[in-house]
Amino acid sequence: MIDIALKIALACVALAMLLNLWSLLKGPTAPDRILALDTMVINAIAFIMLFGIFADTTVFFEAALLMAMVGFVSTVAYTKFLLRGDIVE
Amino acid sequence: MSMEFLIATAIGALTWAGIYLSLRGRTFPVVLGVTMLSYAINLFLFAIGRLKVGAPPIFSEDAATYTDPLPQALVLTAIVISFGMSALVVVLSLRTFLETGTDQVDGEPDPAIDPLDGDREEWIARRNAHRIDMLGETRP
Amino acid sequence: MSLSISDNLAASLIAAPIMLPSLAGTMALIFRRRRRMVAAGISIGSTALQVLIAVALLLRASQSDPTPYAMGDWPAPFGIVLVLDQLAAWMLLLTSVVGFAVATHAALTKLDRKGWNFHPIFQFQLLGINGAFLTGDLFNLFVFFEVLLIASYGLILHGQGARRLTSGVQYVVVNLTGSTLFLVGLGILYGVTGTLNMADMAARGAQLAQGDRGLFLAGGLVLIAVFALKAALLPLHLWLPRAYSSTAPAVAALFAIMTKVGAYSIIRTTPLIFGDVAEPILLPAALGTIILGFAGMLAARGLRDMAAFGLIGSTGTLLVAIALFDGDGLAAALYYLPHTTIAAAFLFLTVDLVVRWRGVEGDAIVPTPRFAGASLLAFLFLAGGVALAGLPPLSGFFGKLLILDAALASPQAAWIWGVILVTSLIAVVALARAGSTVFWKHDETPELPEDRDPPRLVQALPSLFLLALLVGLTVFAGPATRYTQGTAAQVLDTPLYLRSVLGTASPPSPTAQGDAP
Amino acid sequence: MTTLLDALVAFLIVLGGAFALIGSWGLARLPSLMTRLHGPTKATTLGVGGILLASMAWFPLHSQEWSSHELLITLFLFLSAPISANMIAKAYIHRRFRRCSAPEDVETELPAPPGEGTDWATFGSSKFDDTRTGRP
Amino acid sequence: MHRLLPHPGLTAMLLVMWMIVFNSLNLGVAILGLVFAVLVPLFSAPFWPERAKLRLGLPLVGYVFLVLYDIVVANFHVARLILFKRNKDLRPAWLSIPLELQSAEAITVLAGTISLTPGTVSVDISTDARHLLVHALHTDDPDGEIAQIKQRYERRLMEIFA
Amino acid sequence: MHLVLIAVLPFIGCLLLAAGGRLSRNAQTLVALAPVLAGLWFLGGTAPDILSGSVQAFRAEWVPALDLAFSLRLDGLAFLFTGLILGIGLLIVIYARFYLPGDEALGRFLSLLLLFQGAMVGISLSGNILLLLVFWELTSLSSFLLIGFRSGKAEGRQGARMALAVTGGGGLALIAGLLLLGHIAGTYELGALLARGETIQASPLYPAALILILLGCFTKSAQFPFHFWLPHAMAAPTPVSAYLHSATMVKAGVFLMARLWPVLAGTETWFYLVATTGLVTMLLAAVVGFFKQDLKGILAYSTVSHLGLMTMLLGFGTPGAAMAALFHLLNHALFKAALFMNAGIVDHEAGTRDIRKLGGLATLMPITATLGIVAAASMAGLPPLGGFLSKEMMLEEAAHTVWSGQDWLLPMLAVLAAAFSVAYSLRYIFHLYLGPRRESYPAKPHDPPLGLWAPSALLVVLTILVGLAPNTLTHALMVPAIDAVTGGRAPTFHPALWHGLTPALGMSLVAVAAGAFLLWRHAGLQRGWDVANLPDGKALFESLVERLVDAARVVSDAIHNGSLQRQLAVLFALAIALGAYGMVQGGYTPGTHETLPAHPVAIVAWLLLLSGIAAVLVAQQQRFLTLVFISVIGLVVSLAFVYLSAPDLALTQISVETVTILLMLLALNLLPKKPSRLSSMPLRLRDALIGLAGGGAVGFAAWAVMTREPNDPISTYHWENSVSGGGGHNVVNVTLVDFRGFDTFGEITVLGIAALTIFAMLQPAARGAAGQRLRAWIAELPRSPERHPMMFAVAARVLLPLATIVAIYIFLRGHNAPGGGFIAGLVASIAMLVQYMASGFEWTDARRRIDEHLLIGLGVTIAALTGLGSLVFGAPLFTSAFGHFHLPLLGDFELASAMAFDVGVGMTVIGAVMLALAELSHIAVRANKEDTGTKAAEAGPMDIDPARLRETNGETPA
Ligand code: NA
Ligand code: NA
Repeated sequence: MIDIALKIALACVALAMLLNLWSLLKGPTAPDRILALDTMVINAIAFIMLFGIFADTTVFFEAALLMAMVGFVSTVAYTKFLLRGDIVE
Repeated sequence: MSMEFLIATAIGALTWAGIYLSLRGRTFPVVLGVTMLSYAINLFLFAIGRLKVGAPPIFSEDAATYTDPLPQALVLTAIVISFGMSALVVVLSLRTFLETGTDQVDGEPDPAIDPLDGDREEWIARRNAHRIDMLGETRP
Repeated sequence: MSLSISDNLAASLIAAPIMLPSLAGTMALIFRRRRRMVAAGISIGSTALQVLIAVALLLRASQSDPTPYAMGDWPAPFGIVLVLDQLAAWMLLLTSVVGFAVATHAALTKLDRKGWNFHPIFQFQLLGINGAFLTGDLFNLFVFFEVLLIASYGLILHGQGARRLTSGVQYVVVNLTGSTLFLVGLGILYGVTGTLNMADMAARGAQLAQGDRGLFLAGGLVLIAVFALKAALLPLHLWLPRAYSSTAPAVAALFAIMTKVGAYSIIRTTPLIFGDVAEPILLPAALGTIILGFAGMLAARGLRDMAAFGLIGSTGTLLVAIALFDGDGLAAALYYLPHTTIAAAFLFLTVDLVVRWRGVEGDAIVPTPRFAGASLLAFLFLAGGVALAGLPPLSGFFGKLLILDAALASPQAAWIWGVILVTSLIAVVALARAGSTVFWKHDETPELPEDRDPPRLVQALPSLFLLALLVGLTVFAGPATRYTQGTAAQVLDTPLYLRSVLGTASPPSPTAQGDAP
Repeated sequence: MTTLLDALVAFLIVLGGAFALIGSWGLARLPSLMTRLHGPTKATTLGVGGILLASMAWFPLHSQEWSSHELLITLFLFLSAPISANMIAKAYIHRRFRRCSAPEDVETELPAPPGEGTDWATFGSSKFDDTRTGRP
Repeated sequence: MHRLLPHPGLTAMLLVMWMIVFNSLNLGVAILGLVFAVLVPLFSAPFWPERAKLRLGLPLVGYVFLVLYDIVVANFHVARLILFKRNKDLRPAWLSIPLELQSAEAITVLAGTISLTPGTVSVDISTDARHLLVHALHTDDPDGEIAQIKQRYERRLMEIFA
Repeated sequence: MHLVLIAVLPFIGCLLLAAGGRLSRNAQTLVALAPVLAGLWFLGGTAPDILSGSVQAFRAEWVPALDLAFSLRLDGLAFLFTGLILGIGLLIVIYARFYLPGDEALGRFLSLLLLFQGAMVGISLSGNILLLLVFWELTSLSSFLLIGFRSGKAEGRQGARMALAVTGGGGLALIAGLLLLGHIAGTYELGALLARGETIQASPLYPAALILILLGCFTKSAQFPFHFWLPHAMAAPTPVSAYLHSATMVKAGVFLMARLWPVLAGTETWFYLVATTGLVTMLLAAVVGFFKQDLKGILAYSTVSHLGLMTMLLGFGTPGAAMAALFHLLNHALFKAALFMNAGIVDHEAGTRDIRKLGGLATLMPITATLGIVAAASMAGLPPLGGFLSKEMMLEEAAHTVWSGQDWLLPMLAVLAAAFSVAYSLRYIFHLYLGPRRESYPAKPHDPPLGLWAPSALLVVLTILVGLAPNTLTHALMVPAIDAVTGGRAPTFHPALWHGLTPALGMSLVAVAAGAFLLWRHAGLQRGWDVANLPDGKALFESLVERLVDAARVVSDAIHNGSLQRQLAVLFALAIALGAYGMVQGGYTPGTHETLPAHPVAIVAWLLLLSGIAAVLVAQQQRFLTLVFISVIGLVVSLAFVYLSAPDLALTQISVETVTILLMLLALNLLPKKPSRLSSMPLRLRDALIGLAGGGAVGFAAWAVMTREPNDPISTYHWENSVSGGGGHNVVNVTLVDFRGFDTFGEITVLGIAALTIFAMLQPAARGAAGQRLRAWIAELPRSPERHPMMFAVAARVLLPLATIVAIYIFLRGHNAPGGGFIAGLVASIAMLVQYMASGFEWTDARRRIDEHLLIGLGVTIAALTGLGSLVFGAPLFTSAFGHFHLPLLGDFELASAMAFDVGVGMTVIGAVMLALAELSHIAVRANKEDTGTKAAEAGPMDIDPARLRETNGETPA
């Protein structure tokens, strides 16, 4: 049962990431693209968790954790760049 | 399609783009190219340990199979080194641009748009005429 | 393996050329806020000690087979081993003496105060070079390549200025790309042989299935391309002239050794691992390098350019000898190698003094007003020119004789002789033109500027030290060539190297090793 | 019991996947950035949340080890998602409205804050003016 | 005590985090965790100069569960909007929410809550820090929405950040 | 041992003089005389032995690898030549003392002179032909310095350079020739080599060796067409000319031909090459000399001509001719040295060397005139002087030498040459000394002091005596020399003024008559000569060199045009080509390793990656966009690492990615955004093709490796020993900190240096041109006035401690699970960077407690000390130790020394990342310190701070 659920969920996430790619390429504004990227990172986290269940291992947990932390940092940096040009001032 | 095929083509594509970009005439694409190349090379080094799914190199007695840990260690070292190098290149190209007013690296004189020569108003006008939209947005 | 502490220390001396500059570098960094003299003192002291250590290692190496030193007590090929043999010891000694001269020169001319962190980076530079010479592991060689490269980036940019930065970008990017290629080659080799240890790779390479051999050679040749890039072998030399002529000449003096790292790597890996596949490629490239290098000398408009091209040319000469890949050629190369390195370093240091003392035109080959110290500089320049062109009475002459002699056995002997001799003439013409213009011809119109360095004779001491080394290499050419003959024999004795490093001539199996010590 | 729990886990997994997809679908189809912003910052949060819950439930069930790591990821997401959204929105209004001038956008005009002499932080700081706002 | 524990709440939170992250209730882990939970705030305190007045207690827990509940509910709501509402039928709105909360931390939590619960996103704060700009995906009653936010979240936060 | 002293003494004298710069002129002269006198003394000591026909030798090993020994050999030939060098050297030293004006550096001059003398003696005494080469090249060098002694004059510099280029170049040919010769003979030792003439002449390499050696000799001895350097070397002070061009340097070529005569001469090749060259040179130079107006120019061409004479004689290949050559060597040295000194005196006293401005000096400076006239007569070959004797011998030999079947040709040309020789000699006599006095001279001529004329007087006396009593004086000296060359095959040496009515006498008379006739018709001939304006060797040489330089510049500038693109393109193309070559050489069979089926999610990721790459390429110009797209690539790569069992890699990739993006954004802000100048279409096509080849090659290599069975990799050992030997379950981490900890040590060093370099680079960026550009910089995008948004600032406060805890956790578990010092360091740095972003550089930096330099230094030191620590335990460097401990309350835990190492890693990472990024992040601020810096400093951690706002508004916080 879980296997099937995982397959469905993985398919959803994969599809979601393709949609994100579409949004990313489409834009049209820079914030749109940043948003798409941010979403893609979150979907990637979902993927990692699903894969962890699938592979029966917690070994990838830190990867997800780090991605959560670090995806945020890039997003903030990109937006800060749009707002100010200078990300550290 | 096999995983190996996907990885090999990905490496090939990254290398291609990396080489192409690093052969452009200005520092920024060159830096991009170098970055692409280091992605390619990290994947490549990793791949030479052969691919395995779900067999991370964390030792346990009952592990039936494990992936080759050595290439991973090598990639880690390579990532760190290439990070240091990229940081240096980025800063160096910025620094060079600031010092010389040009970021051309193709050995040809640059039709420089340099704030240090000429009238400031004129410079601003020229710069605006030449500026391109780095965000890829169409301006209203 | 457990040893008494004193035995252990003695054995660990092999690692001293790496650990000492590392500690000296970090100490210089930590104490950098104190008076700068401290950093300089640490740096010079460290290089002086490195000379002594190198001498000790040379004596040790000349009395024994290649000696492995297992880092972390992990036996070869599973851990990283350093290998001390005659070749490594020879290179270490060379590095340490050049390093000593340059560190002293930098301190005496206050070059180290023209920017930040000169001495720490300088020490790390030596660390990288020494490491590259000592390691018996291909990936570790990559790491040391990176150490020496990144430090060289720091040094090459030291003091900065637009020209230095512009050429610095190119130097850095090209070498970075070289590093990428290094990893490609290395990756292929690991993928095919399953090992990183040079000796093990040699053993496994010899046993490869036929279908694997292409990949193995491809990896090897890519590595050789990288080494050729470091050695500035035609057509991969393009990065060198600008980089070396726009950096501080004293830094360029140290960098004379950098091209030799490439040459060393070719000597180390090619006969051992890849066999004769590179031979037909290397020789023509080396000949071209000589021609272009010395033609560049003739074309040079400044003394620094001239020295840089001279370095390319003389490295080309060296590579011709290496490309012979036989005992005589290698012995000749190994005698010529320290000569050309020291000569180039010496010339760069001299040019540095010219730039400092002359002031007005920097290093441009144009007449200038008479300036104090000119006759000493003229003498030094003459000696440098004599050395670089390979004229008697300095060691370069013997080096060239040895190379020509060794080349007689080659089917390309006529080419080699012709190129080496004709280019020597070009070098002579170029050096005579430059020297007579700079030192003999006087332009009485311009005033000497106030801001030039007043000549301090003590600043010439490091140059004179290098000159003395050249004289020493001349006078003791007999023992030196005996040593290089022994070294060449050792380098070419692959079974000996394998036995010494692996304890067996066949690759040890990783599974049969049992538990760790 | 196990089957029930399995079913729950399976449900959470599918739910998570579905919400991830819906969020991204929203991102792809909604008409303007401000509306698009609602998709991912919410649906994806629950999407990942569902999967994290599933993961927390699954490991004690199947591996005889319990797992609380997921809580930490949730914490980070909950901390970061609003900030990300906030910053993206700020960037957007900065570029789009630059003080209320976006005629072609589907958005309604941005209201000014009611206070006297105040503005939204993105458009005017209370403390000092930037001399180099970059308008050449 | 203040100097040793600049942010007791933070220390507690870090300790909990430590246990979570180590996935363990082991005493050794806890002791080590305590050490770091004390040390780390000491290092980070200069970057958080004010003492946040946070009441750790039932209202906080209640608030957390309230928000979680709202997130779940509203997620379905938004999912419906995304899936079934045509773009032209969407009625997005800008909401300008007057603020009574006075500390940066409290306002941030409110703004965060608003963003986390579906359908609304906090966009900006006014330069006098008295209004929060919020964007709603779809609302027919902007004032009602504002009132609900103030009543449901801000009021509770006023208690928590007393 | 005396041999060694003879060879070494001049060098010692040279060094003494170089060191004794402050001595008086007389003292310097004495110091210079001492080694010469001593040398003569020692040489004299060997005379009884050598002149009785024996050979003295000395040998010390030097470079056995080359068969190069410090081997000296004194036989009759060497004795003669050494004697000449030292004897005339002695006179020259005295002459120079009086000749050189007081303001010229006599000490330096004499020092160089002795250096040169030493080199010449070395050539003469070398018993090893490689050693001879050393001295040979040394003469070129030292003569370069001597000729250029008066470096202020363009003529001096050019003359010196030309001499060096020609003789040095010839020397290089000689190197080749002698190496070949030694190779053929199997020895470089002269003694042995001289006995192997047959072997040598039978060798197929003989012609090559011969030509190369002759090139050396001809250039040195100024044989046509290499003669042009010699007249221009006359720019040197006269003592130099007198020395170099009479007895020594130019004779070196003749000497070497004589030295190797036993093994090289006698073949037809030898005859035609050497005799013809000598003949042509003798004739041409005599003609040219006749038309020269400069006294030293006349003498110079005369020298060339006489050298041609000797060369020709040696070229004949007969013992008799060789004998004549050697005898002329002696005679020429005597009269030519005297003549050069004589011309020098005229120059010195009359103020010019232009023969057109002189004349009638006989009465004004009678001593000088007498000496000059006698010496010139000897040069003309007039009896009863030494010159006559050897010229007679030459004509005698020429008379019966057949050149290519023509028995009249050689004698006729020899007579013609002799006629011109007589002509210029007589011109020297008549146009300089005899004839009417002039109204005025550039200076008032008078005889010089004794010191200046005595040396030449001695030589003149000698040339007279040799003419009068040749046997008595020269027999003992010449015969051993002749024997040394001819091996005793020469006819009896019996020089005499009168041999009866020989053809030579007739030829000689014809020559004298013709010479006198030529002088009589000089004015007309000179006009013709001037009109003919024959090409000047020097001009040709100079223009050749200039053209060479120009060509070199064109080529070098074209190749080294400073284009990075070219460098990279060459590198890529070459590496690809070499790799392909290796593949072809070694052969390839497809692998048999089973492949993994691609999961659909993997295919999606693959599509994402390819799209990302394509997007980057398409959006090249839109720099911000490219960074966003690069992030996609980074994300997919991280996911690939997760999926393919590389958690450590994923963690590292994720965190490095972020730092890199931050870095690029920081730089992007200040980099120019003008459009790239697009490369031309062919260039882009080229690059795309190189890229395609490279991508294809690397992709193929990856495929080829992945699809073959692993070759028993050494990592099996790592897997098996990770826990038992390294004390950790995470094999990757154990590899990093233990098995290959040494790599990691190098790696953190790299990182540290990178940061230090970045720091050093950015420190001066606020000054100079860079600072000006920074201040003139205008933001690309419109900027929001808000610097530090409140919500972000608050989040950063929370994130910092949270992330720090995560970093600690990641660090602690690294040995057994994915993580470790590097990743932990990156996480901590990122948290800190977030703080910088949120609240600004100034505010954050003011609250930072530790210096990044120190962190780097300490980090590397800790790692190094951990490595060194194992020494104390008798284990090699970087040997790790670990143990399991049990403490009450805490329970079981493990400590490993590798963790200390990892601490060093982490510290270095934090230090390096922070140093680099923090420094980069505020260069603009530093450049603008005056207008924004202070404001930023007084700003708080957030722009809109509700609490502070209310406070300033007078509200009390609730
Ligand atoms: Na590492
Ligand atoms: Na909301």
